[in-house]
Amino acid sequence: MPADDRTEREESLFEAPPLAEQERMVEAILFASAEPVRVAELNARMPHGCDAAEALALLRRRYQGRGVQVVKVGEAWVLRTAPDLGFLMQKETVETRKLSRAAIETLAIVAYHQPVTRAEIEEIRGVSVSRGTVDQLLELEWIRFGRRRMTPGRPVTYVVTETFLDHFGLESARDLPGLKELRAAGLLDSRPLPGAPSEDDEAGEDGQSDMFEDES
Amino acid sequence: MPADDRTEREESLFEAPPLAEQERMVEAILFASAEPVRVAELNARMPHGCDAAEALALLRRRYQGRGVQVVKVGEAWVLRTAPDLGFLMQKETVETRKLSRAAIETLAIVAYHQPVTRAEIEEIRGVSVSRGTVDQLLELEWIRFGRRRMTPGRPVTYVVTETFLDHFGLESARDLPGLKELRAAGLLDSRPLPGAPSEDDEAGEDGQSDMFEDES
Amino acid sequence: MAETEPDDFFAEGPARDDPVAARRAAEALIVDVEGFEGPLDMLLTLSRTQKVDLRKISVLHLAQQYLAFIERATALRIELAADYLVMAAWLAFLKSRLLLPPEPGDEGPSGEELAAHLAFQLERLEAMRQAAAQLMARDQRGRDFFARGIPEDVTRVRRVRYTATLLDLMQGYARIRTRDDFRPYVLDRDAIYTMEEALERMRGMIGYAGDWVALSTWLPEGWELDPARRRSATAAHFAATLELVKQGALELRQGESFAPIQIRRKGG
Repeated sequence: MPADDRTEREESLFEAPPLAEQERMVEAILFASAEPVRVAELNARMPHGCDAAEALALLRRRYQGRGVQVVKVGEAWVLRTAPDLGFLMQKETVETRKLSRAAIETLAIVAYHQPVTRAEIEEIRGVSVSRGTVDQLLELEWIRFGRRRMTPGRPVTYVVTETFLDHFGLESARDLPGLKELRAAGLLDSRPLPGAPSEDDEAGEDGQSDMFEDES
Repeated sequence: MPADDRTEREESLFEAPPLAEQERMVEAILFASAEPVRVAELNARMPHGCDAAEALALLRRRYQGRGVQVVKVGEAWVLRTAPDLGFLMQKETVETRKLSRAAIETLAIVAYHQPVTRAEIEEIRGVSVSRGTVDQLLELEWIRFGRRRMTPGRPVTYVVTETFLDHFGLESARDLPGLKELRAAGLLDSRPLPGAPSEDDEAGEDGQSDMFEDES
Repeated sequence: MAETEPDDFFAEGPARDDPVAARRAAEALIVDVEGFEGPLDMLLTLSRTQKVDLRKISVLHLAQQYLAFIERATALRIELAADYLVMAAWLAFLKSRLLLPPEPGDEGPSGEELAAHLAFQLERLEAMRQAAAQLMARDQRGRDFFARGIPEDVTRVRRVRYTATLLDLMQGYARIRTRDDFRPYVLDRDAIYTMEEALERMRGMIGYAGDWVALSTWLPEGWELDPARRRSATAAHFAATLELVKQGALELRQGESFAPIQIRRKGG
């Protein structure tokens, strides 16, 4: 057997392995990893000539309705247990530190308004954001620094991460619950106080459409 | 959905879930567990009335020939990637590094003066040659041992290899540019030392051809 | 978005325009003031007492409720964070704008515009609360779904490939050759006298060493002056001497440390 494998692998330098075999490979790689793996990395690890995306599509179909599912997180793929079986996993359940109300709201604001500056978060919540709140979210790796806003002072912005998407089982930030409705209702606009000078209005909206639209 | 699950779970207190469902459960538990799981534990974690052993047998069959296998470890069960796919779990990174100055100089001396002893290399470079440098060149298969010199101590000599010629795109070591060309290319200081006879160009080339004769 | 308002903060609210109820509400807020995340949060809570869609809210009434609360707090000498007072000042201004007709030539936004903005802020905050609740209600990793429990490490095999170009090689060689003011190419062997050479030479000369002679006088011609050459020749001849003594062809003596070494032919 091992000899056979070797031959097969050597051959694969010239010809890609059959798709069923590629599917096995994607399966093995995804099983081995607790964290999402990008298609590019799959391709890099599989023999030359493989098409990880195609093999992945097969694998997804195969795992439909199973106890384990192939899940997309951002641009990467990962296996997760089916959420309806969570009750079996008391042993594996990790007690997460309870987030404060401020932290949860700040997280939601970053997710729905990203990229968003601290000033904007404060404006939406109507209170100043404590350093600890932001730090906690950064530490959880649920938010990270985005690009600086091209407005006076060039403030940093915050965006949500792939870890965030992974934690909440989201394929992308566009899949946030109610996002469309919120946007349609104009509730994600940054609307300045009438009469108040605001240069960063334009930039804010630009940044936002950047974030969500270049994907669709 | 969650409501449904609950109903199902409550029902399951009285009636075991269908076997296909039990198989999903075993799959999820084995997947998420940090260590091999015994059948007794599977039964303990699954709803009342389940037959983990039977579900496990189904699962094993399902994973036959897949990229992942259900494997027995002692009395417990675990999911493992198929052994023939182990090569996917390696990530080879090739790092290209410049050869150190000492190695390049040593290599140049071997190339221009072969066959040459270590003592001669040291004499030409004016510093001692570390074992590591020579070993590195030997390992790269750019130099190899030549014939021993017929002088006291019978020191080994070094010559360059085919691999060396390949790497540098040379047909033979004689194609190495001579001192004249080096000088013309501005690589060699053109001012001759007072008293230093310029015939040493000739000598150089002579010496070189001398040295190569015993090879061909 | 706003169909299911969580009413975790406020119980039954008073009807509009009921001053007694307004005061009671203000008192209820005072008990709770620690629990609010700032004035906007408090306004949002107050707005729920109106039991209407946030878009139809009476901002004027809201402002009055808020100002009643501030008044009450001041009367009770409760210390409020500065932003509550800033909000109070702003709402007082808004109230006057809403109640008084605009003065001719008055610049700036109208009371209605300001009120609309406040309503927008409240609606947005409310929407974010809802969104946060929905987010947290999602299946979460480590609670509802799980990652692989025994991840297999990817072993990283790092291979280093060394490269050099022909140019590197030539430059390297040129560097050596131009070092020390261009040392001549030929191997620099002229200051070295080997033991073999010395042995050969001495064998030929042994016959003349019938009596004790200083070794130093045996050095070949041209090797006595230059120190490097003299050192090499001396060493070579001394080693050759030892070899010849071992073979029983020569005798060797030295009067004291560092005295000249003398040799003579052995036997005869």
